[in-house]
Amino acid sequence: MKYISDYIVPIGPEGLYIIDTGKWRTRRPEMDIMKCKKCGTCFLYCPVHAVKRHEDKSYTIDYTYCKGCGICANECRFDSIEMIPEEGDSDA
Amino acid sequence: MNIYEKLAMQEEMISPGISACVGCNVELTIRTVMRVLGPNTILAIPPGCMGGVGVVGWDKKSGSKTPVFFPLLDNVASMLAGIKLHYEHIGQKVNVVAFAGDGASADAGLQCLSGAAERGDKILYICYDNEGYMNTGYQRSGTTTKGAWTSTTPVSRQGCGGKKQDKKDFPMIMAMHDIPYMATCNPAFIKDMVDKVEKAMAVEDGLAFLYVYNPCLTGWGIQSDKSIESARAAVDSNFAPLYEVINGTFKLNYQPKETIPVKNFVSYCKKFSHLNDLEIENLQQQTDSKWHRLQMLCEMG
Amino acid sequence: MKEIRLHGIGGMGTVKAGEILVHETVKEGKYGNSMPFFGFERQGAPVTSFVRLDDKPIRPKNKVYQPDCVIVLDPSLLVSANVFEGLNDNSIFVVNSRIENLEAIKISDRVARIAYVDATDIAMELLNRAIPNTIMLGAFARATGWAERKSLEEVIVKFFGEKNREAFRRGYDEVKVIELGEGQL
Amino acid sequence: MPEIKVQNGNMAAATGAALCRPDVIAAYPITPQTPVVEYLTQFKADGEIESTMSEVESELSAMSVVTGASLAGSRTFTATASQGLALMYEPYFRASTLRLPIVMAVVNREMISPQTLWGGPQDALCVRDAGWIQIYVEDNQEILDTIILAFRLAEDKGVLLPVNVCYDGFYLSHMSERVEVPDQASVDAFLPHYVPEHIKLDPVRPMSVDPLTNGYLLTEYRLRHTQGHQRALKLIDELDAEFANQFGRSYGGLVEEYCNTDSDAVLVTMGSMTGVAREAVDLARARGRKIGLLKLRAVRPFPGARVVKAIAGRKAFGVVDRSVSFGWGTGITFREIRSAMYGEGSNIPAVPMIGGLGGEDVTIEHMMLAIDCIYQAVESGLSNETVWLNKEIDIM
Repeated sequence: MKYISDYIVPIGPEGLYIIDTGKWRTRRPEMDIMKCKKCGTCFLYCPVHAVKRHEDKSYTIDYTYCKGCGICANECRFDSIEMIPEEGDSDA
Repeated sequence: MNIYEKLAMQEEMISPGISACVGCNVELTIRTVMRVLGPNTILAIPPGCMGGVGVVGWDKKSGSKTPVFFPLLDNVASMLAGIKLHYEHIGQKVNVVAFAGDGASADAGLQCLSGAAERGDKILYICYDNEGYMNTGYQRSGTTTKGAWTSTTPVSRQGCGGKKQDKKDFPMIMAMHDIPYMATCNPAFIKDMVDKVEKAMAVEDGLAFLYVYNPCLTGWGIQSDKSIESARAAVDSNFAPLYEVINGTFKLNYQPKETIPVKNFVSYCKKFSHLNDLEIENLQQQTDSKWHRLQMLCEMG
Repeated sequence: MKEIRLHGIGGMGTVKAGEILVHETVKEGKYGNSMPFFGFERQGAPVTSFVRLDDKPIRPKNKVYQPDCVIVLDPSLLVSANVFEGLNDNSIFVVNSRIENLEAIKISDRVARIAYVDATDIAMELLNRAIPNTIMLGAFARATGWAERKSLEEVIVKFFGEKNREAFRRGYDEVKVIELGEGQL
Repeated sequence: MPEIKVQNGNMAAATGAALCRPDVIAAYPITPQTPVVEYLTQFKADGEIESTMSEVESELSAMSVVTGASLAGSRTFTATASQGLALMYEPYFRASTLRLPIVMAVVNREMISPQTLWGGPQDALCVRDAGWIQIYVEDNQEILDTIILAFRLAEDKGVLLPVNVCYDGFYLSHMSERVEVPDQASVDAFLPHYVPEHIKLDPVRPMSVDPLTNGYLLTEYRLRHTQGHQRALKLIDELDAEFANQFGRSYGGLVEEYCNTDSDAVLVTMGSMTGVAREAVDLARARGRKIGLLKLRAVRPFPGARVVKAIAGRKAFGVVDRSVSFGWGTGITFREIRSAMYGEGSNIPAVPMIGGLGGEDVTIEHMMLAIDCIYQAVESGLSNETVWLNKEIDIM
């Protein structure tokens, strides 16, 4: 059904749009595959769900929306994630 | 299926790029619970952090991909009750869910929530307690811990002040409504949280209530990478224990292997940094006595 | 249009009696309205109710100030309430009272006809409760002729049950009507 | 077949609502509206209605529940009075700005202080700018009929606004009179099912309601909202005619004029006092005064054109209000009517009058005094200060 929404009621595309939160990042988490035990802790706790789980049960970090909070690095029991300062603002 | 497989399998219901603070564990909470709840859900986001960060977006462009709306600060449960009554009236099953802060739940919205709980409106109400009006700049609320700095319970230059009153024991208030299901959650205990959301979804004879203790990084002064660690400390110190109440029966869900002092939890938060030893000791005593009461309730079965 | 004021005491069915009159008149294809005087109604407090009856639609939706008939449901009100206030000329006074109570008070000279019956006594005998309203409606029907006897009886039975048929009839039959040509009792 | 019954105003409201088959009803009791809630719950208990009921804990929740249900697609009904309406204010405003076709009876009662229980439309008039349609009625038949009409009006695709049907506490709510109750089939024929096409919370088609919206867009919504009221302005008159055609009863639509074709001055009233005003007009005319009567039914949308048409060209008009516009010192509808007159360039003497506050009776004496005051203005050619009718009668 087509809704007759234009300006009748506040619904529709007038909301907030996706924010490029990747630009907020001052430090980026880098995962050391050699140290990673595929435990999934980073996957559980990433607040933006930037950690992706793959079919082989491995995990990688998608930086598109990662805000660089450092939770994954802090929670990792195997020290496999390190927070590295972002170099300049090349992607800004 | 383990928790990792389960969560990976389920669709992300909140769009990326919402403007929650860096490291916000409420963002983690809403993303997690919405994955469990799935698309057959109508979501209410009253004024508060999750409204402010853009969860009430539109059409898979931003915010929630489920139908979502802003109720008023003080009528969340009643509006949801009305929506649920409509779907019951036409015989359609839908999860009707609130994701509301402590202000909209324990303070301004308490009357409506209490009414809905008493009437047995079949809604799922999730309260994220970040101990204050964080979206408007960290003002105190009824659930702010005693002694905490907030913008309306300031600390003097001499280092005295903070909130003078005790924290309202909100999960206990809801449990005493004798609703079919009440549980406390914590973002450091994701599996426990997912289990509880599933149990709450299955409730068919009344209101289900989930209480999530969410330390607020910005408002409390916690380092962003300690977001989960500090939340875990609240549980491990028995300050915010994990328990559930199913049809009046209390059950403890987690017993710390080694209980840590409340001081350890408090030390994560700048909002407690002015507290002297006596004040911290008082918090410890209160935590101990509440923990003791909870244990007794759980022993009663 | 006939305007009626009922004086009673909370718990006697004063308001209901007024409504019954409207039900009767509407049943007969005519018009009426009935409205209680709105106070904090409680058992034992004085209650006033206003009724209008007419062959055509009734426009005023307010209190009655110049009644053509006053119905008093309890003899104590003869002393405690101003039952003659605003009375129209040639009006009818229907009262639950023994003759002695009437003799003790000054009847307004605007009253042209008095109808009295000891309704409390009949109510206690028939209903075992001091609810005189259906008996007084019988007295009213006889004294005024403004309500169809059969029709009113049916409405009463419908609202209050079969026991009240007898109450209504006793009121109708036992009421004593005095014409006051010269304002004398 | 319609049925002739004796009903008080609250029963007429409950009956009217029941005939409209609302899906969800939520209401909280408050004097003098309480019996509406009791009657509806009894209907439900007796299986006479299929509506889902919610026994809410406050008026805030009553309005919130019907708002939620309406957002999900239900036809909804509620009722309140005075302090209850005040408690509802937050979701009340929102129901109109979300364009939800809720129908709510307001059993007009004064606002405290002082503590009062009795009638007066101050409650609803105070929220006349909260975006709802407000219609005020004169008798119990009109209550029942207007509630049926209100759902048609509210759900019209060009209107999509909530409607208040307002009637005086006690004078109508507790007064019993003859009411013709239409049969269900004819109401069904007049009032089709409600199918929301502008807003609906439904997982089948997700939408977000009330995303944070800037002033530029909010302006567009307000503009469309006022257009809804403009549409209602036409539709209220049209529906009155359609209703009359089907049910044989007409109320004049936005306003009703009585003895006004040849009048040289106009008395304006609203609500239950109008009946006494009709008697007064007849009496004054018998005494040689060519007074006309204008009964205001719609306050929102305000029927400016019809008011002007009924008053313009006369020598004076007066308004008896059962409300106070603080700061103006007159009644509330007086200001509205005077604004409408001025807008049309008509500046005839105007007499503001206030009577019947707090449920005081507006009697034939008051109305005759009101007519006298209007004719004083006719003679002097000057507008008056506010006449407080009950006080004047006391002095006399």
